[in-house]
Amino acid sequence: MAEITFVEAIREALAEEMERDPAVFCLGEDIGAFGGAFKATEGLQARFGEQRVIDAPISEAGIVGAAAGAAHYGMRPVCEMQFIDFISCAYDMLTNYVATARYRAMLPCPIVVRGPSGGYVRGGPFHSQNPEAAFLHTPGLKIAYPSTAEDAKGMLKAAIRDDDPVLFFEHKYLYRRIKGTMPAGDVIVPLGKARTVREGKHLSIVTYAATVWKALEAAEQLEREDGLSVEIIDLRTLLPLDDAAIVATVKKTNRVLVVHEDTMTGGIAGEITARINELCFEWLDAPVRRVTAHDVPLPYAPPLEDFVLPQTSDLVRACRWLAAY
Amino acid sequence: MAEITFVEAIREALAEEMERDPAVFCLGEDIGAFGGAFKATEGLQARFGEQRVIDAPISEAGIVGAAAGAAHYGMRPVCEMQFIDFISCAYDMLTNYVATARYRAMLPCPIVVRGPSGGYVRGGPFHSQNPEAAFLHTPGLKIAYPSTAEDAKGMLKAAIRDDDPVLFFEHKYLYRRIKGTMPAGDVIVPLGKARTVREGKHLSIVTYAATVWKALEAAEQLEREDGLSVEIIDLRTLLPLDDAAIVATVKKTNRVLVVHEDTMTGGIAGEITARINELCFEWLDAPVRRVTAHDVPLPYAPPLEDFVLPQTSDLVRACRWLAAY
Amino acid sequence: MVTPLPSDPAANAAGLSREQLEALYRWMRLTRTLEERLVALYRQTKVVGGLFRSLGQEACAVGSAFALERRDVLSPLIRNLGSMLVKGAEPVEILRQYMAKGDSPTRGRELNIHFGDVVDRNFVGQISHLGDMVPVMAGVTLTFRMRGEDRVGLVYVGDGATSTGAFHEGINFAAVQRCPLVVVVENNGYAYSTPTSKQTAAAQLVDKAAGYGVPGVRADGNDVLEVHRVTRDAVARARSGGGVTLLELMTYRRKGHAEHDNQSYVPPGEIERWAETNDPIDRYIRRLTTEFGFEPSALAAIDAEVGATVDAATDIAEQSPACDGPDALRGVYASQAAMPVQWYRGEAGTAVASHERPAGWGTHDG
Amino acid sequence: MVTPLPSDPAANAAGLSREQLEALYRWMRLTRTLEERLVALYRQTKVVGGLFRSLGQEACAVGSAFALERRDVLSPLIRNLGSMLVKGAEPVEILRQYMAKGDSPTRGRELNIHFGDVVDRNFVGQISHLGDMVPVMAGVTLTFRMRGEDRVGLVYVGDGATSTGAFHEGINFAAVQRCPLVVVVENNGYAYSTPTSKQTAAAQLVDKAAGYGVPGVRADGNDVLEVHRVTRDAVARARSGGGVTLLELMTYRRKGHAEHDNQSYVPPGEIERWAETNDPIDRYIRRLTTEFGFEPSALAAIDAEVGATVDAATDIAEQSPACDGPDALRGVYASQAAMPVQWYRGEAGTAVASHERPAGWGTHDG
Ligand SMILES: Cc1ncc(C[n+]2csc(CCOP(=O)(O)OP(=O)(O)O)c2C)c(N)n1
Ligand SMILES: Cc1ncc(C[n+]2csc(CCOP(=O)(O)OP(=O)(O)O)c2C)c(N)n1
Ligand SMILES: [Mg+2]
Ligand SMILES: [Mg+2]
Repeated sequence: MAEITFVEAIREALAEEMERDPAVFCLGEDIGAFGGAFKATEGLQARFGEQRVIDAPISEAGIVGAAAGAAHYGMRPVCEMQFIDFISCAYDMLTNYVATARYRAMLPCPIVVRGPSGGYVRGGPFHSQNPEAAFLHTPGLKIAYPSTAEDAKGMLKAAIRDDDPVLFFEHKYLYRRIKGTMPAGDVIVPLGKARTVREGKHLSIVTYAATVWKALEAAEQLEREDGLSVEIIDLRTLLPLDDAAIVATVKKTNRVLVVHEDTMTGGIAGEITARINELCFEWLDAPVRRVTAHDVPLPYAPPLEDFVLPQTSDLVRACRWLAAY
Repeated sequence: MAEITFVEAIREALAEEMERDPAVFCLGEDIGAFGGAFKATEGLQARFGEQRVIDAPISEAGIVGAAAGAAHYGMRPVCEMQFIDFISCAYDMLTNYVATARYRAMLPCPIVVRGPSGGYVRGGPFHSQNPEAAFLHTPGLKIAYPSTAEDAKGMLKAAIRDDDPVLFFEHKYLYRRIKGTMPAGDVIVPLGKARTVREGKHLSIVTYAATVWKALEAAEQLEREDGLSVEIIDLRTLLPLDDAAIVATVKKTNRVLVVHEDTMTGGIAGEITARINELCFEWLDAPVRRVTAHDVPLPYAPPLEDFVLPQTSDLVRACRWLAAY
Repeated sequence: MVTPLPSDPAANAAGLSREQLEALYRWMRLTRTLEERLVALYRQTKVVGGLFRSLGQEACAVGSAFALERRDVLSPLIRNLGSMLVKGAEPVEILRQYMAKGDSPTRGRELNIHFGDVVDRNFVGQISHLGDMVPVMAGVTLTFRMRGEDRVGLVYVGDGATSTGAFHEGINFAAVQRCPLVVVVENNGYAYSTPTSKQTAAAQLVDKAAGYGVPGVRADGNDVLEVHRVTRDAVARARSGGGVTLLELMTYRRKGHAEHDNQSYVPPGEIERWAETNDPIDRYIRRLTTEFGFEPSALAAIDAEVGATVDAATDIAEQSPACDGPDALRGVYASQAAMPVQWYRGEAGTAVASHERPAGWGTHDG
Repeated sequence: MVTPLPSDPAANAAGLSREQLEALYRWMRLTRTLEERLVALYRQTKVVGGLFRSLGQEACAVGSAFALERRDVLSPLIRNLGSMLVKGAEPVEILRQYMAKGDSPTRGRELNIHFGDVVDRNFVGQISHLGDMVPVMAGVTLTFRMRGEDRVGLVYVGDGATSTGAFHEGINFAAVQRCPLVVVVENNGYAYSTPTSKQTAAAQLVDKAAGYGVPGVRADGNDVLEVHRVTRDAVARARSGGGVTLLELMTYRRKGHAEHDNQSYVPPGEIERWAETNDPIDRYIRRLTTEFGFEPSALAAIDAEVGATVDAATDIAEQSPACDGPDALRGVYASQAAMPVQWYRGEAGTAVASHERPAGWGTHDG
């Protein structure tokens, strides 16, 4: 099978799910004839028609609300945020209406809200965001954030079939840089399960999305230069978190670095640290440490963005610190 | 000096600041002649006029955006959310426009967004929320959440004079239940400083807002029944967090329980646990544990709400667990 | 005695059969009687949380909902209890909900009339955040259009809620997509304490219609037959592919925003004037007896019947069990039976014992 | 040769002096020349991030901003580079900003023309989230009304942005409060790839005015004098306490949403038609030379002057230093010089050494 890019994997998942289930349809800004700002839906309108690939007005709350209503009546809407940064305009609709629908009124609300997220692309403060932490404390939502093309496809299929609302973040830095070979047939990658990217015995890096790749670079450098064996866990799903996978790696290496691209304060690493503390405190031979972006809005100029975001060299230094502790 | 309630303390702070500085004005729904859903602004319009106590249409994003614009041009707007649950409608405006204003465009944006928050009042999922965690990961914002009438007044004055945007949460359960004696004169309680509610030596409870009072009940019971000496830290300001106060209590008692009314996953306790881990891991004689609401939208029926929210008995059990560890 | 009208709709001005005219009266009376019962229960502190009235507005909810088929979908707000009754909500459900009973439609999760049924009777459970139901109903009706189903939707918003961004995004979306949706602006003069003049500078809320490219109709919201007529036309337009209609129903909120509100902000005499001269039930009784040949006794019989229904429902609801705490952890996710209970619930001793530690714990240098 | 007009405004149809007529031409020419220079720099990969053009829309930005006083406040969007120039933004600022230079107005924090100056020249730095500037400008102008200052505001929104909730909440708020605000809807036919017909079902966007209770005026956005005239009237109304005006300026986006966009979605010939028959600069040149007696040579002289200005600014901007990484931690809070740098930056060894431990650490049974 030929390799395809991350964004092509997204497109394949959408096409296959729309093919499989007539209830699946796409809704978003410029996703029709134009195929979306990143071409994730390219060709879908030509193939499935204007009824199933709908160009919406610029109204994120309207789009998400409409998706919820359709989902109540048996549809499986997939909403695209042109950039995930604009999901903030649907924050009320997602946290108050969508997330609570099943609990407060027994309303089925199987929607997917997907879009390009993340930095390292000189996008500035409004085209680089990582909104996962803003939704982590909303019971009723699920949050997926894949790092490979294979997971992007398999998890998006799982998200579309999931009976609960799923926020699906696609790191735009990975869209065309990362390629993968898709398994033959209708393969689902279940939500809620982390992936061991690399086995290791001295310390563990727990991360997700684009920083998985930085963790790999760091691990290889540390193996070469320090003879350190670093295990890497890709969480893949952030809500619910895969506690079992986190605990297993802590018990194995006793040293953990939690890494994410989002800012530190209030970022997901805090929750992960708390869980490690609660579930396997006694196995820790060093404090759980975090490598994240600095606590500032993400600036756009290359030297500034590079300084603010976590780099491979930061992971290397932090791992050496943990190993030396 | 006579005792006044928490909500009267809020009103006094607003009146004194409006008296002191003509740039201060209030903006919100039904805050004028009616004095607001909880009467926090009662009498202010009669005293300061319609220009300085403005009844706004039902548009939280409009209210917060307008406040930001006014702040750019020298005003000090104080916005009321009728219930803090509706701040979610201004989430984009707060996190993208307001929080970044100074950083991205050198725009001064000294606004206060205040309103009644919290549960224990049978308010159901949309009149009981604790939104602090949703804003914790937004650099540029400050978050205040007082637990006493004295702090409510002194911190609101500090918030209004602060040159940065401040989210000011007022727990509605405390509005009329809690009284305090206001110090004479123009007394400010600075943001960013925690308060030691009760000295203790066996373990520490780190909390804020309504659960400070549950912590006190628990501490007294534990003193009586178990001879345990429990220290209580009221964080008061959640962004920025008072790391020094947190570290000091950990080093003193070596056992910490972090308590909040908000749900657990993605709640602020995660961030606090991570910081304790990073700053004073070696002083911990037990894992940092959390007592919080269960991870569900807050239901309204009394038996359900009581089951979901943290109760004094929960704090007592958790403290016994920590002490016995 | 006056000979009763034949059941032939064509036979009277309203285009309604005697049964239909009677039904409209029964629904309005049931709405008012049920709300009055709720007030009594509220005073006995049997109602948990706030109580919202639609006194004087019953014609808006009843007349509009009466224009829908069972398969059509309704999105009510707190002032639209009457519309839910018309769509099949049972008084006992509403009483249980208000009393936070364990067998209430939301099992105690939500308040007052925040509940729905999208499986059979087709009304959607509202949330508090105003305006949000408009995009939701745009999506419900988009679905019907996409699937070619002969169904329409009706969503209410208050005069105040028209200021929300969600209202704007929702009606605009529905208009562009020509969704079969009727948007009813129930203008009762106030949003909590705020008069409509402080909510918008527009001369009338129906003036918003042109900005969305949809027809707009303003009607007397206290004339149930007028409300029904304009809604029926809008529903017909939606059903025949004509898309969205914006209706503005002029009415008046005679009670406070909720039971606790003393309405200090209302100009003296305003409430009384509406009560005396423009009560929707009084007005309808006059028309029924004068234009449509109903005997006062026939209406009195309905009142008695309605009273008995509410009494019976109250007895049942009062017997209903309270909610069970642990049930609060059920139903957040489809895939999950219940959330795990917090670690510290149960006995401290067991909690400590059950906390996992490494084999060598105690000697282990953490 | 034609005798030049006197500087007396009354002396010509547009009610503008020769200097003013000339200025309008210069601003439009500068806008276009500067954007063309940016395209050149973009092709040389000296521009960081996307490049947004206003080709064919220059009259909207220039004509409207020209109606403001220096004390008045402007809120530009990405298509309104020309309006910022009129308000005093320097070409070198824009070039530095697009090239992410350390001495750019935002010190590299924000992109393209996302910057402002509320101290002296009075234009507000926009954010990407469409619609958000409308409530902000409602607040700016509310302030002027509250303080009794003789100042007005002008905010642009695109046809697409009129669909946002923020636009709705902002203009409604401003209308109710009678804020001295002019809301300019720049209708260029597209929102990225979406034609206005898929953005709204309204026949024209100006039809939204009635729904907010404000006057609405639709004008030819490619006739700079027409744009100036309608804006001047709206500004005068705002200044005299008349509140909000909604203007819809009809124009056309001849380039893609951004430089990368190939406009595959545009019907063949549409762009060419606008370019040939309805270019705002060509049209203005015709009027200047025929109606107002300008010599082509005079305009050519301005073009040369503008070219020289842009050349000079480019040279300076290219010399500007790049941003300095650690500066990224400055300016998030007023109270704080800079955010602390992350713990792992710097040497691992020192980091370990500097990590605090209890006195008895090592023996201490944690
Ligand atoms: C987004 C939002 N903001 C504020 C509120 C608080 N609130 C509840 S009802 C109400 C007034 C509603 O007025 P209107 O829309 O006219 O409906 P009515 O009560 O008159 O039927 C307000 C402000 C809310 N529920 N939602
Ligand atoms: C709230 C929001 N949603 C989506 C976007 C992405 N976006 C940027 S520009 C644009 C099109 C804007 O069209 P229009 O308002 O007509 O302005 P124009 O580009 O035509 O000047 C979109 C959808 C955004 N910036 N903000
Ligand atoms: Mg109303
Ligand atoms: Mg446009």
